[in-house]
Amino acid sequence: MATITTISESVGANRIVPTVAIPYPVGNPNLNTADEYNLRKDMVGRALKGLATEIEETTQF
Amino acid sequence: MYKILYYVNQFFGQIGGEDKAGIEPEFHQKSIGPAMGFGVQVKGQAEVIGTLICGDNYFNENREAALEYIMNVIKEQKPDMVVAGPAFNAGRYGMACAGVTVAVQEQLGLPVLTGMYEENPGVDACKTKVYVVKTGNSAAAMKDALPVMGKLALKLLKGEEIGKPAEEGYLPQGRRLTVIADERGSKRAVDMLVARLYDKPFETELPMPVFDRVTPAAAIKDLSKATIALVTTGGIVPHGNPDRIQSASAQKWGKYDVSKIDELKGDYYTIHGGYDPVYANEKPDRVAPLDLLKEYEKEGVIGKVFEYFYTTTGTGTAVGNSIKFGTEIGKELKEAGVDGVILTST
Amino acid sequence: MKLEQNRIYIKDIQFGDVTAVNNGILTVNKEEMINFLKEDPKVKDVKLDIARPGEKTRIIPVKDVIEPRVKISGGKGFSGVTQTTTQLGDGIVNILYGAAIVTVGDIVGFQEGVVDMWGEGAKYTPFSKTFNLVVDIEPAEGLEPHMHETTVRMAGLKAAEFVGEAGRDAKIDETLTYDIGNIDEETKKYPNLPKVLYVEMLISQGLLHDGYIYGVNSQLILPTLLHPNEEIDGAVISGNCVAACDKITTYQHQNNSAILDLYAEHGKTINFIGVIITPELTTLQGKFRSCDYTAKLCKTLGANGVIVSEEGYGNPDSDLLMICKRLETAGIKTVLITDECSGWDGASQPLADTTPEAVAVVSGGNVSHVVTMGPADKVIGNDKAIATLSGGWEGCLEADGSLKCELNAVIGATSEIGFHYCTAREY
Amino acid sequence: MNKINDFSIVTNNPIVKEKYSQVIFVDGGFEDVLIKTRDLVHSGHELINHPLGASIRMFFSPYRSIIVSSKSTELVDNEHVSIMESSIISYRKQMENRMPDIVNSQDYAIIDSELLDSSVEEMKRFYN
Repeated sequence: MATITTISESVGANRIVPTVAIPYPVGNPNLNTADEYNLRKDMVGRALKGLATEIEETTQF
Repeated sequence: MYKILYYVNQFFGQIGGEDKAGIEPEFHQKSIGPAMGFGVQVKGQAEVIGTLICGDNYFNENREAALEYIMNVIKEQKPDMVVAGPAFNAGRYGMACAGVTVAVQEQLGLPVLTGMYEENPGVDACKTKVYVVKTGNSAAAMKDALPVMGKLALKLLKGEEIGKPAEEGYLPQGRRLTVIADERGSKRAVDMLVARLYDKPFETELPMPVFDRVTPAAAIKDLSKATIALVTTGGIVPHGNPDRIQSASAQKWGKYDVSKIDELKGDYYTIHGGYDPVYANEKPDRVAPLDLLKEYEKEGVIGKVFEYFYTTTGTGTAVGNSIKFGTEIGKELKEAGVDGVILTST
Repeated sequence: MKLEQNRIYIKDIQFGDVTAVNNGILTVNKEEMINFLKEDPKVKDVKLDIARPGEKTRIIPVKDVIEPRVKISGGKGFSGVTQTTTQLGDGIVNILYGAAIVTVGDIVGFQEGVVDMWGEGAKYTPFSKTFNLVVDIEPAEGLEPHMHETTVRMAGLKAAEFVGEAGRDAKIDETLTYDIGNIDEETKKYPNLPKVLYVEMLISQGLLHDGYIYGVNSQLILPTLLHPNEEIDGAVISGNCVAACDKITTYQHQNNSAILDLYAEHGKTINFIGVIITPELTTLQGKFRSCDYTAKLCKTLGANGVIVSEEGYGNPDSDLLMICKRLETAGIKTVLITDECSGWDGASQPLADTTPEAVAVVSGGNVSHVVTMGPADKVIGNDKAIATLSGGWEGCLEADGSLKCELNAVIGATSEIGFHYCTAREY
Repeated sequence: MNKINDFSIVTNNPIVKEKYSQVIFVDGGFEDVLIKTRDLVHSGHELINHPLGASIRMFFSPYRSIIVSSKSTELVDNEHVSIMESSIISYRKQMENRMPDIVNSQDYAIIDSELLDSSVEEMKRFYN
């Protein structure tokens, strides 16, 4: 899970979830609590789904 | 005639094998083991005035005491140079040779030389500071190693210019030195371009770092039975930073038991020097989402969150260290039977 | 275009009654030259001195180095700058080969730029081998910084023309002919040779950080195409004062080694079709535009291979690698010339920016490499500048007056047009 | 950035502070200016000019002025972030053995301000 996904790709990461921002990759302090929670839950969910998905090459989830 | 002091371990010092690896350092005013063969290589110009012998285990477990003894002998004997090894692929012997040569060079300013197989862990401990002659991986390579070491030792003693690693037979030190080339830069550039245009071999003067491609791991078949670990390069650590992980250019990583907590908030904060810490300090789970992994665990989506959380800082950290951290952490997780990892970076 | 360069070998410079060349000795009438330069009311005073190869002389702070020349036919001097605008690149020029005008003048207190004529320091600058007429310019008081810089720059160029005039009727020792026709003609002549362009990047960022093409500040241009002859005939000049080791002095434009070495291969292994000057701007939008435009010119002209040279260190590294990436992606084989900063011990990552496309790079050496230069018998310029040069760390001035400085203070040491011989190798 | 006036200058240069109205003043050194700018870029401000100068000499400057967009967006520009990060690494590496050239502070302040003026002029040729 990274914000600068090009760097992740350049070091060989295969399953990538793009995140929100560098100081708060898995979060967003500009949102209200409920919205931030939903966003975060969804992102981590996507990361888990990525781990359970067969891939051939670098893939963003 | 230059005077050389030689360092070997218990085995090459002809005291004994693994059972003698615990012996304390001792000094003999004669050439023993490889010191004899080395002496032949420098005959007429330098002589070995004595041999220091120390057990590999003793050196690595009592480093300070061992070095104190060794340094005292060197101060008394006043050699012009200290040579250690070659250690071939013997790891503890390599670490000892590295320890002795670096200490002698840094504290006494004497020229030093050792020899090792390139994969010996001792290489990384000293190659940027001292010359390490490249050897084969076992003592069978002794007869090839000693002439190279002898030749390089004489050059170092005389203060002669040391050529490129491949020419002199030492392992590259990773230092880029400025030298005067035979052709001016533009001529070298034109030659390089012409070589490229005619598909001939060429060598760049400034190699770019190479990044690895990795074959994707197979998918996790059943998430609900999987153990998932959380790892971050976002510098999230327990309050007080107990392991003193660096805020930039990290030299180490840490692991912390998170089996008893539901979120990082409260107990953790960021020491990362590469971003504005305000948002992460408010809620460290914004960087490493332990809270949500725990939720998914409770919901049964995943089997288990691994009991340890791994962390380091990514900013300014050398590629070499990053590879080392990744390998070490990966090994632990694999041995612990972890099925998948969420790695977050800032 | 066809340019004939007549070289008059200069074996010494002396002050004398007339400004002339006799038997390879260049004599300069000091008073006449000073009066000529002082015709500009903004020039308050001028001091002239001579520095010869091997003398224990240190020149500091050097602003620019210029080769004295006189155009015999086909255009005039520094067109668009000291002269009205004329087309350069054709005709005949006489060159006082082996002589150089070196201007010193501290426009700002932190200027560096040292030329040592002897010893260890001499190894690192190409201008230790030229006979240098040093022109120390003191401008009128109260000039604002831009005017100050312009005054010193113009005085240097005028000085080179004044001295160059001595070559008009002097005995010619050697004639070199530079002759490349239009792209169509050359391609008919050499249909099987790969087409090659040279991309020369220029710092284009404001005061003390400028370059000029026919007098046009390169900040204001889109990347532009030149015939190689135009640059070696004086179309490009330097307004750059603070990148001593890797700036391109006017002398280095007049004798651009990348152009000359490509010329030497023209018709043999390559078809050298031109020079593109690319400004190194400060804004990211500007950088993207320049880099896109440069790559587009290379593609449009059908280049198979390109050499790209940088000027400076820091933000220009971004432009260099962006251009490289665009060219390689377009299938154009590219060689970069740059310098590197790998720290005092040479152990740091040499470039901050990297791109995997930069597979062929020539290094002009490590700008942080520390050299120890012996005490000079004579310092031309400003002693105080030595303090600046040596400032910033403990133990830089040795007890015997030797000076430890980083290569970045030495004029032309790590030239990124490949004018000099330094490089860095991994040990 | 949409309009020419939508920019702010992150600076520690007193001359710039006097001269421009849209200044985010940093009470610190060159590195502090880089860090402040980095934090702004991380939070969605556009980086307008390159954070580093064009020569080693300018690394020794005690003063630096960097232009960013005054408004932030949700979209962080990866390229801008990369440029910021590599500039900070580059700056630290270069200053490992050197100190800012304090003796010539006044001249650096003038040149930094002049170079900023050039950047603003350059910027105006893009945004209007």
